[in-house]
Amino acid sequence: MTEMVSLEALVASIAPGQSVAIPVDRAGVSMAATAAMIEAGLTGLHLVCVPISGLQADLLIGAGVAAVVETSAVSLGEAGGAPRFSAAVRAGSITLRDATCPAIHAGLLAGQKGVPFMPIAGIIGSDLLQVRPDWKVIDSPVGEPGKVVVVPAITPDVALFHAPEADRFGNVRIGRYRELATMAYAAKRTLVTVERIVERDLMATEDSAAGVLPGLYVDAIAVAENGAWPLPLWDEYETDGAELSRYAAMARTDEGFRVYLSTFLSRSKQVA
Amino acid sequence: MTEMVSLEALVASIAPGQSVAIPVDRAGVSMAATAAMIEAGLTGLHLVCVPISGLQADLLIGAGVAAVVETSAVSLGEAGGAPRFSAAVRAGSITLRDATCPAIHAGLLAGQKGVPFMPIAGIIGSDLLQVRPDWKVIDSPVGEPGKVVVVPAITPDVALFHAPEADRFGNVRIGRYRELATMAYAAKRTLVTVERIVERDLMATEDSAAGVLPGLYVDAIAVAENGAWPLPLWDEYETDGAELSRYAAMARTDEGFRVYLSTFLSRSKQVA
Amino acid sequence: MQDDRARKELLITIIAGLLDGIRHVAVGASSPIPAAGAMLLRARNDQQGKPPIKISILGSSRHNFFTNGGVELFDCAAQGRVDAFFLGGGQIDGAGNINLVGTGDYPRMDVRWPGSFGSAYLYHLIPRVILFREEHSPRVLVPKVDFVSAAAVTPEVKRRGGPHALLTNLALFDFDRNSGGFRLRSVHPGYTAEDVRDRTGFDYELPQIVPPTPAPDRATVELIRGRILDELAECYPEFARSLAAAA
Amino acid sequence: MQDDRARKELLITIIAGLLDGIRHVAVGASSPIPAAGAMLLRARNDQQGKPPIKISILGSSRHNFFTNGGVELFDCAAQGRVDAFFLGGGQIDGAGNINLVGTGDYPRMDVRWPGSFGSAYLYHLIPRVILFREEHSPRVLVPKVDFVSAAAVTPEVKRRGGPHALLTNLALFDFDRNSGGFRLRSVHPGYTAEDVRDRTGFDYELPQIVPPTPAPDRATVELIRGRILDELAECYPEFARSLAAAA
Repeated sequence: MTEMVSLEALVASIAPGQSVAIPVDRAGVSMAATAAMIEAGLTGLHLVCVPISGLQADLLIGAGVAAVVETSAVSLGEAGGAPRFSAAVRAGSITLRDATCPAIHAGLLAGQKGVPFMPIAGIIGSDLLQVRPDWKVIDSPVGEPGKVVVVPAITPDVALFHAPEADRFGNVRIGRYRELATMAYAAKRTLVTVERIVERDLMATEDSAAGVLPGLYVDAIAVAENGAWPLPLWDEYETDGAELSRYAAMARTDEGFRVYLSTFLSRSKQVA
Repeated sequence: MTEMVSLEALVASIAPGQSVAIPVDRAGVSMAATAAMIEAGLTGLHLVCVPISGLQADLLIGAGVAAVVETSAVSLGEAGGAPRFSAAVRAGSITLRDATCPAIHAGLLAGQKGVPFMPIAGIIGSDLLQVRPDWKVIDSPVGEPGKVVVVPAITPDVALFHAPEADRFGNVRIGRYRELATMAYAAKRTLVTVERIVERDLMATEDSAAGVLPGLYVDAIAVAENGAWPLPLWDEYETDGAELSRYAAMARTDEGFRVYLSTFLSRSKQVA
Repeated sequence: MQDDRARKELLITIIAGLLDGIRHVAVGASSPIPAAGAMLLRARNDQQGKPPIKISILGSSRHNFFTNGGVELFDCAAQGRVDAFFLGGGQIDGAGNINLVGTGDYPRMDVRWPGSFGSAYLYHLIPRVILFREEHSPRVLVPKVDFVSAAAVTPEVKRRGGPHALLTNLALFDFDRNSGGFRLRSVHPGYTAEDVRDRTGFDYELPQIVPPTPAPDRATVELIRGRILDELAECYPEFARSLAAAA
Repeated sequence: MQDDRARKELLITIIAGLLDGIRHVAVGASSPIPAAGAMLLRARNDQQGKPPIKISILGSSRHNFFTNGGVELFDCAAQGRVDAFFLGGGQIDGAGNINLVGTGDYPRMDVRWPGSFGSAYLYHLIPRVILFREEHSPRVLVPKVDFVSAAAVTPEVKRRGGPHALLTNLALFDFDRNSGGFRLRSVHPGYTAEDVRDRTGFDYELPQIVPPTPAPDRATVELIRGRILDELAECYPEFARSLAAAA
């Protein structure tokens, strides 16, 4: 059963050291929960970026919340590279699990299917196979002889994202962003922030149900208006490009990052 | 690019001996195309039932269109067993590829992902492994040691189904019946019959797009009103239970089946 | 002998008991008695303030918590999100194996049934699989099935799922995964342990005293004839009518 | 030296030529020049009555033919439904390998870039991958990449995908999958073959005569400044403004 909770309670249910799956910038990033996690002083998190991340990962790395980062990239997109990520890599202060986008999707799919691994096309020849000893190259057990890469299942402790709306039954509108469903299927627990709770049943018709993650997979929901800001939320608001550029500039130094963070946290508090 | 064609042209593009993926009764069965395939005198088809079938497979078997049947079950549901299927099994006139529902989904998923095989939970201990030598039991290459079943990719020549509507761009509304998308992803060609063509763009909004199979995967569409009859079509019409019972009774004998078939084909012609 | 309504109400009541403690049960679109049992448990939990249970009725649009197509039940079971399920079988043997394929030699069998459906998979993954087959006869309950659609016990592989109980018109058996066999728990009113022995083709463990299956109490009967009948009418109108008409 | 608009229009024109014959091309959300090249080919095909081409702009809701989440591009490529794609690289080596991870020793690299994205996968699966990197310098075009994000040639495994050409601000190279290396096809106006040699860190095959890259003809320029600019404005407003402003 889905619980309706406060943002603080939502975040308080994440324990230090847990693995947390987070979506790509345009697919509904819970920046509200990101601020709350930093406020709560969480540490040691293992981020699973599905399949890449930007501001969210960079903030969590810079604030010392993330200890392990499993990702296909961390980038601020048009605002440039991710400064705290790059700095942490150089400093060796995070453990890297470099990946390639479809391998993260494949690992989550294995989690969704309850199988230990998933085969995946391509990848052979990439140095990712050197730095990811948990990925194996096997001889295909069926069909024409040939090498195939297999990646282990990813079963995050928590899937965390932001969506436009949920209903009272815990059903969450995800539209075409089906990776959010994959994250939830694979994760042990799913935490969602939303712009609003609606009174109608999102599963009521075949058409509205098609873009819904059923409440069956959703453990807790907190309302957080503008909760993806400064990242975008489909059908709701665009990226705040000026804010992202401000971040990109300030986060070049650790000091600048601290100043940005303090403003970001106090602004998040005012909104919440 | 999706072509808009007549029902006859749609069916004429299926060649004898091809493999054709068809959905479960409630998920949009093209009975209109089934009648047209029988009329056209197609033979030697390899049916891939996703993951089971009923009236459609029984008709295609009885009419000599299907030579190979890959399925987890053939049943008329509340109307009872599938008489032509059972008779063909006893007579040895079809080649059986018995399966279990999630293995057919897994095989199609491998097709969707372009990998030669897909691991799947369970199955071990089942005699299906004896009768499906193409399914293998392997030692998991990752994680804890353990046996895992792997099934080969299914890449049908054709995916064939019926849906409520399509737009002029070839986008087809499939609602929550996402197995229809999986079939189309895995198949080389996808043929769809619909109740109607709509003027609006089904991909226009995030919400309407969520329940849509993009035209990118759809090769040809034919309009066939009431095209799933006597099977149901979601949001459109229910099963014609009386017709199914009539079929179940008549198809007990080959002679009764012939009489039913002749009525069914002439009725289908009138509708089309 | 009991009348048909009493028989159905008894089976519904037993199923509610077998499901006690679960959070999510899936039932087939043509399984009204299992669905009614699940609805009875849900109604009881409501009355007693216990945690609610989810009932997924496969193939129903209204009682469908799924949005990812036909594969979602299977994925959901693999994720450990389905606690109970029902399987039948043209044959069920003493080791708990079930056969949904047919009798005789494969592939040109003497009698061919529809096929294995999802059994080969779900039997491994759902902790509480209830074998439910109304007919209790030696042709159904056989020493060894002709075709193993789904195996009950497979020591060669880790699994969380398997048979929990076997329920027929005559009796209720528990399944012991360690011994790999059934043990008679109770015999339904109107039958004796000897009836069960005579009509069961496989060996099973027999307690010294075989109790009768308790009949539903007055409150349960009222719940079935009230709320449950209303709920059933939505999904299983034919069955609801037959149950009401039997009165 | 050419002005910036001429440079962009040249690159757009070359890309349209490299894409000729494809049915479906995918471009990144922050790749306006590749997108413009694809749009130019689409416009030309329209004018000449040739088959239409589909352009998927990743991350755009409007120019998105997908409905199955972020994985669909990758699945679609595996199905052989994506004919062309663009990859860049902090480093590109003479064997066509690309590095999107960083320089120095992994993991604590001297310079860390975002990461490999989907390159390790897509390079194997998309027949016509165009390596597009505007900067043409020895630090980008290296003898051997420090980290192979994606390998160009892997004889140990069957693949349909790989590099087709390398396009920079200076020149256009073809990639030969048999020899596993680049061959200089043409040098852009304003540069010489010697400029290319000086600024390329890897060896490549050199034809006896190196032709200049043909500048876009009048009709092409008009198409870019008209229809293509309008189409770009929808998805890449910043880039469209910069291209228009350059006039």
